[in-house]
Amino acid sequence: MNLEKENKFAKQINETFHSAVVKVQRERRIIVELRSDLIPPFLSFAKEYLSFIHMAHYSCVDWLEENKFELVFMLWSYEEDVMLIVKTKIDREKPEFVTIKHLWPQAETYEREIHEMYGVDFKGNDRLGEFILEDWDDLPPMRRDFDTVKYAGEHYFTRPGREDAQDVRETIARHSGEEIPDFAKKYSIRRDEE
Amino acid sequence: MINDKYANKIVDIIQNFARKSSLWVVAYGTGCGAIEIPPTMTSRYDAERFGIRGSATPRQADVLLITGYLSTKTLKRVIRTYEQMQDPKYVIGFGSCTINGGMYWDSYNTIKALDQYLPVDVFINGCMPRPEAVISGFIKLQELIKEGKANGAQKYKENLEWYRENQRKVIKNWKMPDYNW
Amino acid sequence: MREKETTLYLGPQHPGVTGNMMVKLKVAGDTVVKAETHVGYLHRAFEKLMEVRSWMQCFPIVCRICVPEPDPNEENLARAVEEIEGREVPERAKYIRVMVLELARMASILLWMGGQSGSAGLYTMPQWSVGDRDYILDLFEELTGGRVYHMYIWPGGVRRDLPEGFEDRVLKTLDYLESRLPDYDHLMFENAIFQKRAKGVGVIPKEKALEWGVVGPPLRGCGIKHDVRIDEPYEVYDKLDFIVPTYEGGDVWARAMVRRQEFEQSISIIRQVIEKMPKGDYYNKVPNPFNWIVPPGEAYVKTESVRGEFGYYVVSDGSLKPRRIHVRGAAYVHGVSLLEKILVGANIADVSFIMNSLGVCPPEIER
Amino acid sequence: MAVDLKGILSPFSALKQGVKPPHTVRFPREKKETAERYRGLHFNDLEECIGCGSCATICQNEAIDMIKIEGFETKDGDSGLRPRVDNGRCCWCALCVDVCPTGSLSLTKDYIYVTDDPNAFLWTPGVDNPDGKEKISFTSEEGKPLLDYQRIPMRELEGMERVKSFAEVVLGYDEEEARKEAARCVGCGICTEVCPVHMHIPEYIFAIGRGEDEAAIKIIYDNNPLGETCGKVCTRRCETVCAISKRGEPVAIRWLKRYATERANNADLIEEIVNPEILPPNGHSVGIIGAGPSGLTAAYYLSLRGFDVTIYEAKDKPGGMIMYGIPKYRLPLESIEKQVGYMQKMGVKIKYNTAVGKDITFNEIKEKHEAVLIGIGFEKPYELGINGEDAEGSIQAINFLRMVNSERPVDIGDKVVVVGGGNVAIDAARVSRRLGAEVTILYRRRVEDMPADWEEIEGAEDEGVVIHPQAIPLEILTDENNHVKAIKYANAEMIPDPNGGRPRPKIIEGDEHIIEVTAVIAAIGQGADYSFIPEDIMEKIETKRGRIVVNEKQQTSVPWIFASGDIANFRADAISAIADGYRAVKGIEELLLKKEK
Repeated sequence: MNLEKENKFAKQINETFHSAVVKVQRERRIIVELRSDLIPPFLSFAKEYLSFIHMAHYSCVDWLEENKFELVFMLWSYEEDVMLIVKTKIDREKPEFVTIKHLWPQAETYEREIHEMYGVDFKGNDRLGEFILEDWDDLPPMRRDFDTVKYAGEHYFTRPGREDAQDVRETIARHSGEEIPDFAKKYSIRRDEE
Repeated sequence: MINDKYANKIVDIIQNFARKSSLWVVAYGTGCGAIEIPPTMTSRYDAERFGIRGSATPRQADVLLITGYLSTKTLKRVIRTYEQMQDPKYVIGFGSCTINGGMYWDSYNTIKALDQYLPVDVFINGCMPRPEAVISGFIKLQELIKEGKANGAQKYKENLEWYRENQRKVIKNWKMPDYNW
Repeated sequence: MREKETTLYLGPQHPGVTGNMMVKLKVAGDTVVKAETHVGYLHRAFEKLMEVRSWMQCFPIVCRICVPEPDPNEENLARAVEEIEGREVPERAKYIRVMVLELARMASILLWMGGQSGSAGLYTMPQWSVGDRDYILDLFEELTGGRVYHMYIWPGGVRRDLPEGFEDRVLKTLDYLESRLPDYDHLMFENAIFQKRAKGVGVIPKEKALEWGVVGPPLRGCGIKHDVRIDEPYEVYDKLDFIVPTYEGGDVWARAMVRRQEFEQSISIIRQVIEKMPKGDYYNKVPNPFNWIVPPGEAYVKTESVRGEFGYYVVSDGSLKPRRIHVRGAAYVHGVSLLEKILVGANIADVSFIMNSLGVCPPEIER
Repeated sequence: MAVDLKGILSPFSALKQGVKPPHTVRFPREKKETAERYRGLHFNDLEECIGCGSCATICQNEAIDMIKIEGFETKDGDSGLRPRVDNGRCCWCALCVDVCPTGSLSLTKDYIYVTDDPNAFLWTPGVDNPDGKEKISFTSEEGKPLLDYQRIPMRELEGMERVKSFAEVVLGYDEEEARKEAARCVGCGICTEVCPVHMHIPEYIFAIGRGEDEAAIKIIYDNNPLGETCGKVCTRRCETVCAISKRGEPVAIRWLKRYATERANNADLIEEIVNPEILPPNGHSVGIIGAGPSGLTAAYYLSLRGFDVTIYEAKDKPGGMIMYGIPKYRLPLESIEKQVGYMQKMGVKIKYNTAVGKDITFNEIKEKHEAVLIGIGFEKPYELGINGEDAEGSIQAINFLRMVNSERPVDIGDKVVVVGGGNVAIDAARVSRRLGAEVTILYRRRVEDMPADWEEIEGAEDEGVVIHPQAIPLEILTDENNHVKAIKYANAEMIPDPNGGRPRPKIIEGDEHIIEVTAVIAAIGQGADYSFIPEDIMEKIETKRGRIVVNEKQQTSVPWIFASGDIANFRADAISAIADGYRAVKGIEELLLKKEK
């Protein structure tokens, strides 16, 4: 596998942004992790100087355990056919970021969605607000602490008639007289992981 | 003088025949099931053989085809569409997700049982239902009309309170005109 | 004199809009002054649902994200998972996948032909193209067991081998569809009405196209030759010989002609695939789905769907369930920010025409 | 403006389509056959189905319920439940079909299901469409299975390498192998039904698969304190009903248990991991006769529940049959000592070299304890009943094994014949191989009739043991010193049983042979010796065919006497003995604590 151009980009990035953690994931994929305040200058740098003109994707990942949101930007260089994945972590309690719609107008849409689904506030984007949902009054639904199964069970009617369903494991245990202790119960495939 | 009862019966028969023979479907693809409507309507399955064709506006339509799941946002529009339709009007629930949620059973944004919010005359099973199944659904609806049993609209009027209550449970901001037909 | 501006809601219940969505227009006379896309009518929360399902359970869900062309979804998820896992896919499976993808592209183009010409008032065309599309669906039914939702491409390869004699039936169908192309040309592409409606309408400025994130046929309709199949060849596209058609102009006409040419290219690709397809295994088994743990990692994979770059960003935290699956539909950009820009100045009658030409597919915008 | 004449005229070419026949499918008048693998409504072959519920677990729509249907009961290898599909949920992805371990579930060509009743979409495949078998289209047979039907192979010593020493033959899984093997389990739990102890099999396998070995150990010790022993030598009925075994090799439940329990390699570590709850002493005292698996199990759980337990063991080491009857290449000494060591830490007291009836009387035990559990096992071997049996060099297999296991010298020479076909016979044969002898097994019936595990039989053959089936010994010939010289046997033919039972061997007259041997080892079964029980008590204890009759809590007809192990069940294996011990705990607890109330 020839990683020449990927390594070249990595070198260029490191020379300009010393704090950037650059990893060549594979052919055509470079992952850059960066402090959140360096993201806007980095993105303009990538767009203007490194030919990453196409913003392919803009995503958000909830790392609930770390109490962080991770913003992920995917930029594509049509000249070199390389994708640059730029990642940064922001605080989950008071998630804030700046808009990058001046660099790519379609970023506005992504920011609207991330705002709605995760509750991240994008400074400078004046179209935040209702986008996909309507009259939503719960937690932003894509947050991992929002439980969709519970919400659906509470808010929507489920057709009755299936109450006679039985658990295979329990049926067998009942028949054989096996007593499954509580500490073992959580190791059953049949039960959802906590 | 002709017996009123007889006359009514004859009128009913003629009326039901007319109703069943021209089912115009409001062109509202509410969900993914809409993808099997074009094949049903076009040359391969040619639903026009049964007098089924599309209608651009709800006012001229007889059938509201709920093609699959309804998000709460769409439900609001669908109710509005339905209430604008004039009698006779029928609702067909299309696909598993109108029956008990289908594969979106745990989604926070879709309703699970259509008959709680709108009076459904016929349910078609499938995900998606093939054009043959769609046509079977229409044939079933025609049979019900012929027998005078497709009275969902009547049910809706009679139980409007109950339907409204259910609808309001999921539509949080009820800003809709009342179409009182 | 400045005309009075009126607000016009186009959709969601409107026969012209491409699916269950709405465009809120500010019109002066019959010219659009401002357009705002409103989506969310089809939001099923796929990405949330996938976070509460095991890896194998995600696979039947993804095809529902884009209804007219479900296979890029399946292929993307499969390839992303394979990339994270480092799982090899048998060569035959790759060829089968390409065949499925191209068949889906053809079916989708036929459906688009119906929509595009239907919104121009040519009502015979949908009867033909959608009717002919059914023959491709018949092939899908034979191969996968389902007409619309195939659930066929899954991590590790494909689900079933080709049925006996399937290749011949594909070739027969291709011959038939190829023979129909002149008819489509006469009826649609050569049609004076269509040409008048399409030329110079819904222009995407070439110099802005890349920056605005335009992909797929709309981009190639601007004369810019980019295609995921060439830029980052996946499966076996690097072993196949095909051209990427481009047209100058950036208008509806250019986009239509690009798709028209792609249809022919797809026929040629499938013929090559059938010729070159090796014998052998078609599925490299994933572990028992109840205990299938994908190692921690992330992958962004993309395919060229009929509307352009279709991407999946998949993050695994090394558990039984995905941490995050984020879908990038081509229509996400086309249907919101791009549409809002190019609708300005258009005639109301052209709005649904332009939407069709961009292939705006609401389920992949809101998922 | 130029007129596009071509553009105006060319659409008119569409008119020529008017003369072509339409391609419309005139449904319902004319039906289009669906494809060979169309995914329509479900069908379930109810007889094939074992109710494992894998379909219900894989279904991402929670569309499948397992329900009781008429005519199917919960029994060995069948949960008695059958799937019911909620067609208002199903998406016909057929994951349930591909995952079905038995292949009973499939999809049919039927797909039209139209009704005006939204509550009528519950569909019990096979019940609602009994004729579905003819319409099956999408099956799991056609594709590749989703489950792993291949077992991770167990590494073993080479056959000829093994006979050189008493080193363990089975090497055990390493961590990666164990994870992979554990991942094959579908977690249905059908195996737990046939396990005499009803161990929590799916749970500990899941824990192993997750890499949580300590949790697995804790789960295993919940109802089996001799998990490691079972992990090595269990007869594993669980594997015969494993859902995976219907179309593949069953999950190696035994080897996984072995893997997990071996992780805790000393008694202190077991204590640290299992860390069981120990109830404060309740003042009751229980005596247990025999430190075999049943006695040890009962003693362990009684101790945890606050009883004062003493085991009386005639020999100088614990374990009973697992110590003396099972060769060390299958169950090393250290393993037993580790497990018993842990039990002793938990408060079990064992009095070695204390034979009841000799070193202590039964009545003394009766005085000391409120309840007595007898778990003495079958120690008295059956005799062959042929001439020359008492000659020197004619040994009983269990005596032979006991002597070898306690490292006492045994002289068997270099040519041994073992008579019998059970596990004891195979053990004796394989041990003899390790002592350097050539071994022939004489067995009355066919090889497939041998009660021994097939793995053991194969292992013996690998090691060079010759198995001579359908051979009935007639006489042991001795030399002038009354030492075994040769054995005379006759070949037999199998006579079908007119009553439908298994065929019986019948000697072929005149087909007699003599093999020269240096030793004959008889292994045709054992019985119990109840002579230590005073007659007045023994009279009251009901026995049947040499075994003591007990109720489901192992209580004999004398309320304060409980019996367990070989003397109380017909299965004659360690796991049944452990199960007896576990049940006896409940019986004793009930007897003594209820008395208190």
